[in-house]
Amino acid sequence: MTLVSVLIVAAALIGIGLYGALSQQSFVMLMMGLELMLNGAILAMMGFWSFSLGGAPEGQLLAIIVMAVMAVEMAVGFALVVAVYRKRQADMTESLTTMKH
Amino acid sequence: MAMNWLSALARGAEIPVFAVVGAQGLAPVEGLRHRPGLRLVDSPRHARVLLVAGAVDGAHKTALERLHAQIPTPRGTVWWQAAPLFARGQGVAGDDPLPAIRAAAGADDPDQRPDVPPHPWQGMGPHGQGGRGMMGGNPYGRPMAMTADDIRDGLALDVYNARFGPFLPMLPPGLVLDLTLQGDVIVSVSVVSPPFEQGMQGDAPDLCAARMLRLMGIAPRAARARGALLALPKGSGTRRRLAAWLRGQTVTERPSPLPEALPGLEWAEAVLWLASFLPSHLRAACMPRQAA
Amino acid sequence: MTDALFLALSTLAIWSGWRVFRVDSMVRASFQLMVSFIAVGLIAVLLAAPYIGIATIFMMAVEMMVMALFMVMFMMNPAGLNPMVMVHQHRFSIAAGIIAFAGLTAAVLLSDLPVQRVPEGVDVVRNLGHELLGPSMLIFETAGVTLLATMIGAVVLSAHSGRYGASDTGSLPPGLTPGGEPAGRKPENGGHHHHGGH
Amino acid sequence: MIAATLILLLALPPLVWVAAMFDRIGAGRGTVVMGPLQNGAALVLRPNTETEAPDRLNRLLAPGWYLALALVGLSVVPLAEDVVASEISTGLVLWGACEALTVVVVFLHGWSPNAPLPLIGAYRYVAIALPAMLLSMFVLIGAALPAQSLSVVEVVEAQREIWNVIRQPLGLPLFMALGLAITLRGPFDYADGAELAGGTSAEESGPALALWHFARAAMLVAFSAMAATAFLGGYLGPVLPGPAWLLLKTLAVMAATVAAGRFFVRMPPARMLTFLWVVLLPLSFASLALVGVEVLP
Amino acid sequence: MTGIAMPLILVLLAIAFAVAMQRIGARTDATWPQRAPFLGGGLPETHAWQRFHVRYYPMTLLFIAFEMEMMFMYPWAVVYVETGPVALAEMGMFLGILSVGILYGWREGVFRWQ
Repeated sequence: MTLVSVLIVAAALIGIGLYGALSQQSFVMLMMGLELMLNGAILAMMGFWSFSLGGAPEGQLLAIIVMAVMAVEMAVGFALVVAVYRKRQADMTESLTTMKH
Repeated sequence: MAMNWLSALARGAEIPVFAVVGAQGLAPVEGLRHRPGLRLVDSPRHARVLLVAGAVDGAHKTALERLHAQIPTPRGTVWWQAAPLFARGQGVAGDDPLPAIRAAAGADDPDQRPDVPPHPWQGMGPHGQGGRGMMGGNPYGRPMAMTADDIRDGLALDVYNARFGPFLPMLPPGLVLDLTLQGDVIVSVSVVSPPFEQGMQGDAPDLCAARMLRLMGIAPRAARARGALLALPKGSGTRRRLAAWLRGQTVTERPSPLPEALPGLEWAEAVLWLASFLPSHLRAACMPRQAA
Repeated sequence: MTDALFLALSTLAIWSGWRVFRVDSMVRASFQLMVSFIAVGLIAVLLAAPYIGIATIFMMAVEMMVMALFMVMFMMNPAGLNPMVMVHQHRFSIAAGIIAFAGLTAAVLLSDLPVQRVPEGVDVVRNLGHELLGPSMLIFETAGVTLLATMIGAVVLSAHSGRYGASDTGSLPPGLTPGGEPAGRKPENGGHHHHGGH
Repeated sequence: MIAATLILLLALPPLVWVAAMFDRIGAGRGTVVMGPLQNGAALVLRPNTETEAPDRLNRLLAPGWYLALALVGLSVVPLAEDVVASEISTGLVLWGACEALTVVVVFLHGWSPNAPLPLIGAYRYVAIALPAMLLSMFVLIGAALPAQSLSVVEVVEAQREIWNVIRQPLGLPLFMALGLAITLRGPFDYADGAELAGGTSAEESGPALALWHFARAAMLVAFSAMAATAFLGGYLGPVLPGPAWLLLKTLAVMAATVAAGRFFVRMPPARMLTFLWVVLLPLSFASLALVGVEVLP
Repeated sequence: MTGIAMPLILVLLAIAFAVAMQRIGARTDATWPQRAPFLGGGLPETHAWQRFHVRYYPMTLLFIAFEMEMMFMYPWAVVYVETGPVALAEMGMFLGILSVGILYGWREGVFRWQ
């Protein structure tokens, strides 16, 4: 286990997450892609923290902040999904763009 | 070797029995609850023996056969003070069904229903399994649920239409309801057939209270039962009626017709509401048109 | 030992991350993502971050549980009873994913990363606590306010009946085709829901 | 570490048996001692049932995950001074993770048969178990304050002077609420209740059902051991050796939990939800604040 | 660091035990009527899996935001005694802020069935 190997795993997670976020039609699946990218980001961050930063507490704090961002993204994202579905009965990213009436 | 050892151990086990309560069957089944040697279970999946207690009319024959099929094989059937609706198991006329249940625990009835899926489905769709498109077809023999309006929060999500009963243990025995559910909230109700006649014994306050408390997860002992009232909303009818039963009084309130009372209630509330009326009153409320 | 664990866990993280977009059942998808998070959390423990690692597991278990509830609520065919593919711009996305992976890997391999390991025997949780209550106190309290704002925002957006009546009064569903008939709920029902129950 | 694990694995089946016996005491049936074994053997010999289109993998694995979580939860409990199966410095957080994953596992158990009653049970359980988990987190943090550590070993050592149950009298009852929720018992049993004919396990039979009951009892053992450790001083005590004290305290908590599950009544879920957030959660805040004020020098 | 090895082994053991146990029972090919979901003799029209109308979804959103505070509380607990009354005040303030959210949610009725 070296920094390079950890970062490559993180890169793979970010790559898969990007693929998911770009390819999925549904808004909730898109959020899954984003979460997976953040997962990779957390891993990369912890790798740097452990191997390069000598355990500076800011690194851990940053990971917590990323997780808080994730929670906020999820709460607001789902609230939006509910609100949009209630008004328009749509959960697709594409149908959102066609709603201009 | 291990198998023999397990079987030897299993020989002393209590026989799990799923009791189908027919007319006049409520009080006798209640009496079985504390008999050693058997255990009443809530689902046929957990049972070894199907016990039909009290007369079940022929209209429910198919339902009974379905229930019989849902008991994992090997299974046995006992008809206790009931005329057999199909040729499986044996009948008991006397007061004690236990010997017959013991005998049935060694029996193996074959299925009563034909082995066909609810809808034909194999090879119907492009993937060979019944579906065209995302929601179409009958994958695995049933269609998928579709969206409909909701009466509470305006999110039009899927509705679940199903026939509940007549032998669901948490509903009054014999009551068959066609329910539309959204999540666990009842959206619409129609009564297909009323609960069975239970006679005077079925209306006894202690029996009614015991039934209701069992649905709330405790055994009926006075000291505990007092606290049970706190679990129900203050001023609600269910709380008032349970309190009356716990005092040993008879409930005189009559239920409003089910299709008006149940919609909007969550499943647990609806079950408690149904259990909080006398079986005879509930039966009367379900059959005004037939009487007239 | 550590290397073997790392190898197993990272394979698990990547494999289940990939499965997220390959399974038909939405419940499986959410919990595959959870497995990926758990694997990453355990790797973080291997990286000498016992608190962040385990806390990731417990936070993500909860978040993915909620994720599963919403996935099932809003996705068509949530259990994947009919096989389905719900993707757009597929080739482009695959390419983007691969390019992102390749680019990041190249950057990692080419750059000269500083090396400074976590010293042995340091209580990293205690350091984090001091950081939170000391220099980063403002971040901590700001997080509180942000979370409050999130809570209020989520409730306002998602709850049906606010103080000013139903939130969807007078709204129309969109057509399935541009300019077509409103889908699903019919407009005449739009503003007349019965608010029963309480 | 390996010795401790072996002890745990050997001790778990008898403790599960004892838990099953507690369940039968006072239930009005005979054969308290042999009953659980006989019924278990009979159940194992019955066939597993199929449902129409189940999620087979999750259905197969759900009881196993439940058992796994019980084992992992149990493994952070120190059996005696310096004897603990999982030497991890954040044991309390790991226990919290086991709680959170339990909610997921019970949900999966109800989801996978593709049948209405299990499905309703699973969804109701999630509603109640999530906030119930918050309570336990607060009271466990209350137990971590005097120890100044997240390690369960340190939490026990910090109780040499005075047990946490005295520092934090509300802690144990609130933690018990969580215990009832994760072992699917009594007033918090929204998953497997009678009003759903067995809820998430309504469609299970044979070994799958037996295993689910086994895992449930194992979770009760794990919870009781954790409660005994966090609030009753774990292996600490005079005269008797440490593990004996832990065993006695675990059995005491187990009996109390079983009794509480029988004593309290299950409310309709919406009412319970409000009760959890509006009454019990502030109580757990208060409990934490109480410890906070006490441990300040 | 390798403290996670033992929990992982335990997980594998439990899973292996559970899978082996479930292979014991007698195996029969279940018939279609036997596989139908239990509704007391009644039958459903559709599969039970559906876009399930969760009735407490605003509560879950409130919950995931509120639950984040746990991430901050564990490290806080470790240094609490060393830091003294300041720590109590800071966490009191933090929880106070979040409690406002809960009170607001309560007033908006998120803890009821929607």
